[in-house]
Amino acid sequence: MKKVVKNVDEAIEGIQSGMTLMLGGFGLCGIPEKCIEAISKRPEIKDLTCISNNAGVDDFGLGFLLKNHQIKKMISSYVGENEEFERQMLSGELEVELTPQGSLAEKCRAGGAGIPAFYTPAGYGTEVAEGKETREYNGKMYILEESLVSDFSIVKAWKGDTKGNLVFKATARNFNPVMAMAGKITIAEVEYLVEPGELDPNEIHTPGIFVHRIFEGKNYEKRIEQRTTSN
Amino acid sequence: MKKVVKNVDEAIEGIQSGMTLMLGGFGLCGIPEKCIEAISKRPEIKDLTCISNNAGVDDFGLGFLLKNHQIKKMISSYVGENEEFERQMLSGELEVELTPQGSLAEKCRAGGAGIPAFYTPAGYGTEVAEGKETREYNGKMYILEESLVSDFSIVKAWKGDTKGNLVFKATARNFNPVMAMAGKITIAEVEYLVEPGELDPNEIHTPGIFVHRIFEGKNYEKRIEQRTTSN
Amino acid sequence: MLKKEDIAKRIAQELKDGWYVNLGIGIPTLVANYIPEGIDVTLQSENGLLGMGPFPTKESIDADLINAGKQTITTMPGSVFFDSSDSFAMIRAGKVQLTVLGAMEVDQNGDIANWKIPGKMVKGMGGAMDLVASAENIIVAMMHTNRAGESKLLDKCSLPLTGVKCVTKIVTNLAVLEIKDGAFHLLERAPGVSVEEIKAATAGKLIIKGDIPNMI
Amino acid sequence: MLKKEDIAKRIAQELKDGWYVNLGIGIPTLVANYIPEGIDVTLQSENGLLGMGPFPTKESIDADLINAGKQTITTMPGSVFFDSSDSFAMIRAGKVQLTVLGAMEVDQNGDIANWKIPGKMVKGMGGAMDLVASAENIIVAMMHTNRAGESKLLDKCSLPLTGVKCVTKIVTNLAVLEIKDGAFHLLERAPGVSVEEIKAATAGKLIIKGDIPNMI
Repeated sequence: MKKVVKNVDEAIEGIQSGMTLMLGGFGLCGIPEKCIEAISKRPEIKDLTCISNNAGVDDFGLGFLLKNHQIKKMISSYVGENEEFERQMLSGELEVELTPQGSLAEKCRAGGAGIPAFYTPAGYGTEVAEGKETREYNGKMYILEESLVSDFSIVKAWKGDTKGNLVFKATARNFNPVMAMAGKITIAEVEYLVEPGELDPNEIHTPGIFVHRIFEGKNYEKRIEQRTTSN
Repeated sequence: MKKVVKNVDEAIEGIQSGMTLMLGGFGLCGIPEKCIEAISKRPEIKDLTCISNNAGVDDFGLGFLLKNHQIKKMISSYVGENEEFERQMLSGELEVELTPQGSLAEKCRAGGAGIPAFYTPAGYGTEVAEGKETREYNGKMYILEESLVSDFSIVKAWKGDTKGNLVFKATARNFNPVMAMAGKITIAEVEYLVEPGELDPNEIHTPGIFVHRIFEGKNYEKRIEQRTTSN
Repeated sequence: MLKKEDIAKRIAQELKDGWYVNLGIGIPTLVANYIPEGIDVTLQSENGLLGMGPFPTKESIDADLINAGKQTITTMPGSVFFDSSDSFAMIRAGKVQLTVLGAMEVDQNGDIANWKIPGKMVKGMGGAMDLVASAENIIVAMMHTNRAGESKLLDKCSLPLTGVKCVTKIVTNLAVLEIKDGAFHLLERAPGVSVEEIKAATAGKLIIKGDIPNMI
Repeated sequence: MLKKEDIAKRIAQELKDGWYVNLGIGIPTLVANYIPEGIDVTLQSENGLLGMGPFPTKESIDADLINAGKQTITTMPGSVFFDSSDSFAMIRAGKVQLTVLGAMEVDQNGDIANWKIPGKMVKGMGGAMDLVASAENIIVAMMHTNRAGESKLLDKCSLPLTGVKCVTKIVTNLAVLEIKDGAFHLLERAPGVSVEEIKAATAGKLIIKGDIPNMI
């Protein structure tokens, strides 16, 4: 059973219009830039529901798919860096389901952990709680959130081995591990693809059981949104 | 704010009769043997509720506390290696709440993640589901399980730093990370205590925010239950 | 009639390339010894390991490296350790394609009992309740009858249940059976065992269609 | 009247040794620059870092190392990275002792609004809803009035809420106030600001007891 695919096009095979995708990353940090670019070159893939904490910027990341009108609906926690996004949202072209960041992460993890629903305090008393069950535990109010799964989860890791085990770097980890768990099919693009045994089994973040396809991407751009320095 | 305590006695300070303890480990693998031994030398601490996957063996681990009649109630998934345990349970001296292993792990994790309850399929249609709410999601039945927290969680790690960050070794990890999360006070005993910066921030299993006290234990016995070899 | 090793060997024939498999304590553990050539299977041990290897040599034994049966073991290249919540996350999410476990009783609806005999024995369910509630594909490996000679394949389990409507296949010392539509369907006979013997040893509803071949 | 830096400086006085603290975007971020001597505080960034350090030098910038405001940053010794679910696990479990964040409106019941202006602006709540629903101790850092000169301290928030009954303290350019028992309690005045000015700028119920000291 080979998980290694030879390139990004083979990796995204089977992604079709109308599907639900999860895409790792926080801002532009740790996004699967190779797969996103490849999907943007397949404009016939449309009406996607994309679950991603953010929606990229106008000319990078999910911004590519927005510009092509490939996305029907976004499930995100923060979408404030993208003019085209705002235009599509306010005009009604794009459906947006805003979800508290912690709930979004937990909904993905739950989906990947066989837990269909859980109680969380986030959003109690707000619009987010509308239509959801609420319950009191130990004097505090909680809302019932249902889990999320995807047809394809697409994640970006630092290192991976041919069995699909993944290691992430620094804060590029973010949503990638929980989304990797929640994919019916999970695609991992990595900076370094190594042989089994080269990663220390104590130091793997995502066990290979969650990963179905893996490939090494070349020349990562890793665009920076806020280049803040001390000098 | 110093988390490092000078010895095991300082580490277990404040543990009192009637409290709920979580104790990491699977079988005898990865148990906090130093803290358990120290509690067993304080027989005035009684009526404990101990949350631990197993209950030790007759002459090691939680078996020490059972022999001393310090435990009122065990919450475990498997208790089959301890005659004194079986005697106390069948005679009614010891209260036992058996919980599916995955539910037990998830109940601890949920307690340490601010999630008061979640749905799981484990135990549906069995004694475990008695008195619990059930619900169908996508054609499958689930039961609602509530989370667990402890007055003290006691865990054993391989390496730890003075900020409380922990790294576990091999399958000695097991319940330790989730129990560390769920303690009002969490005590970590480690084989190697190092300075901040000596552990790679990408490779830490339990962030120090969950750990309140830490010390280096000496001369770990690490008893083996089933010494199986190929030669 | 099959020995324990033969039951394990027969179950190993069910494995498919690329599968992740959880093997319970007892006969199921033996399945690992008979994985067919060319089939790449990764063993999951629910205490926190994917990629379980064989027993260690005396010299390389490590108290921190055990399986769910508390036996000292080794790892294969590409193995990974994780905590108990992550372990059951992958189990509940259906990422483990096959679970093999023992049972005290199985019934014709696929219910299974293997953790408690009221008033007599209560070792606990361990991870079995999570496993049977989650896996798509659950094979029970056991003797067809108990020590008293009574059938363990019943119309309804009498002992406290581990899970409901979950067992898909049973391999015993006498036969291979599939459970569907509220009955045991006889698929194969153990060498030298007659259909009559299997009938006699099966208390639940048994469907026998056509010639029943010898075990493959 | 305080500048943004002064608001941050005042909030820094609230920090206690050993605390884990989450600082929101804007004025809250500046608090990190004024942590008092001898106070050891660990900064949590909800995108997955405990132990956030200052901005990097141009030479050491790393695209894989950012804070929740998407700014490039560094780490302190003893820092740790984790995924988004673990990050909000520690937040919801109350392990972060203090959250400082900005707001568009706060009301006398401790409700806060900071993520949406219907029909005009919807950037999203990010992690704010999780943070305010979880932390015991929530300080809002903001201007006392908006650009139109209207009070941001109301009897009832008019914008969509981020959280209810959660804000415990507010530090503005004019004053330090505590929220309890359904009212704003004036604790301190900014240098050169009179109680009358604060009264005029506060739309919600304001309690003034005795002499109000200058900000510490």
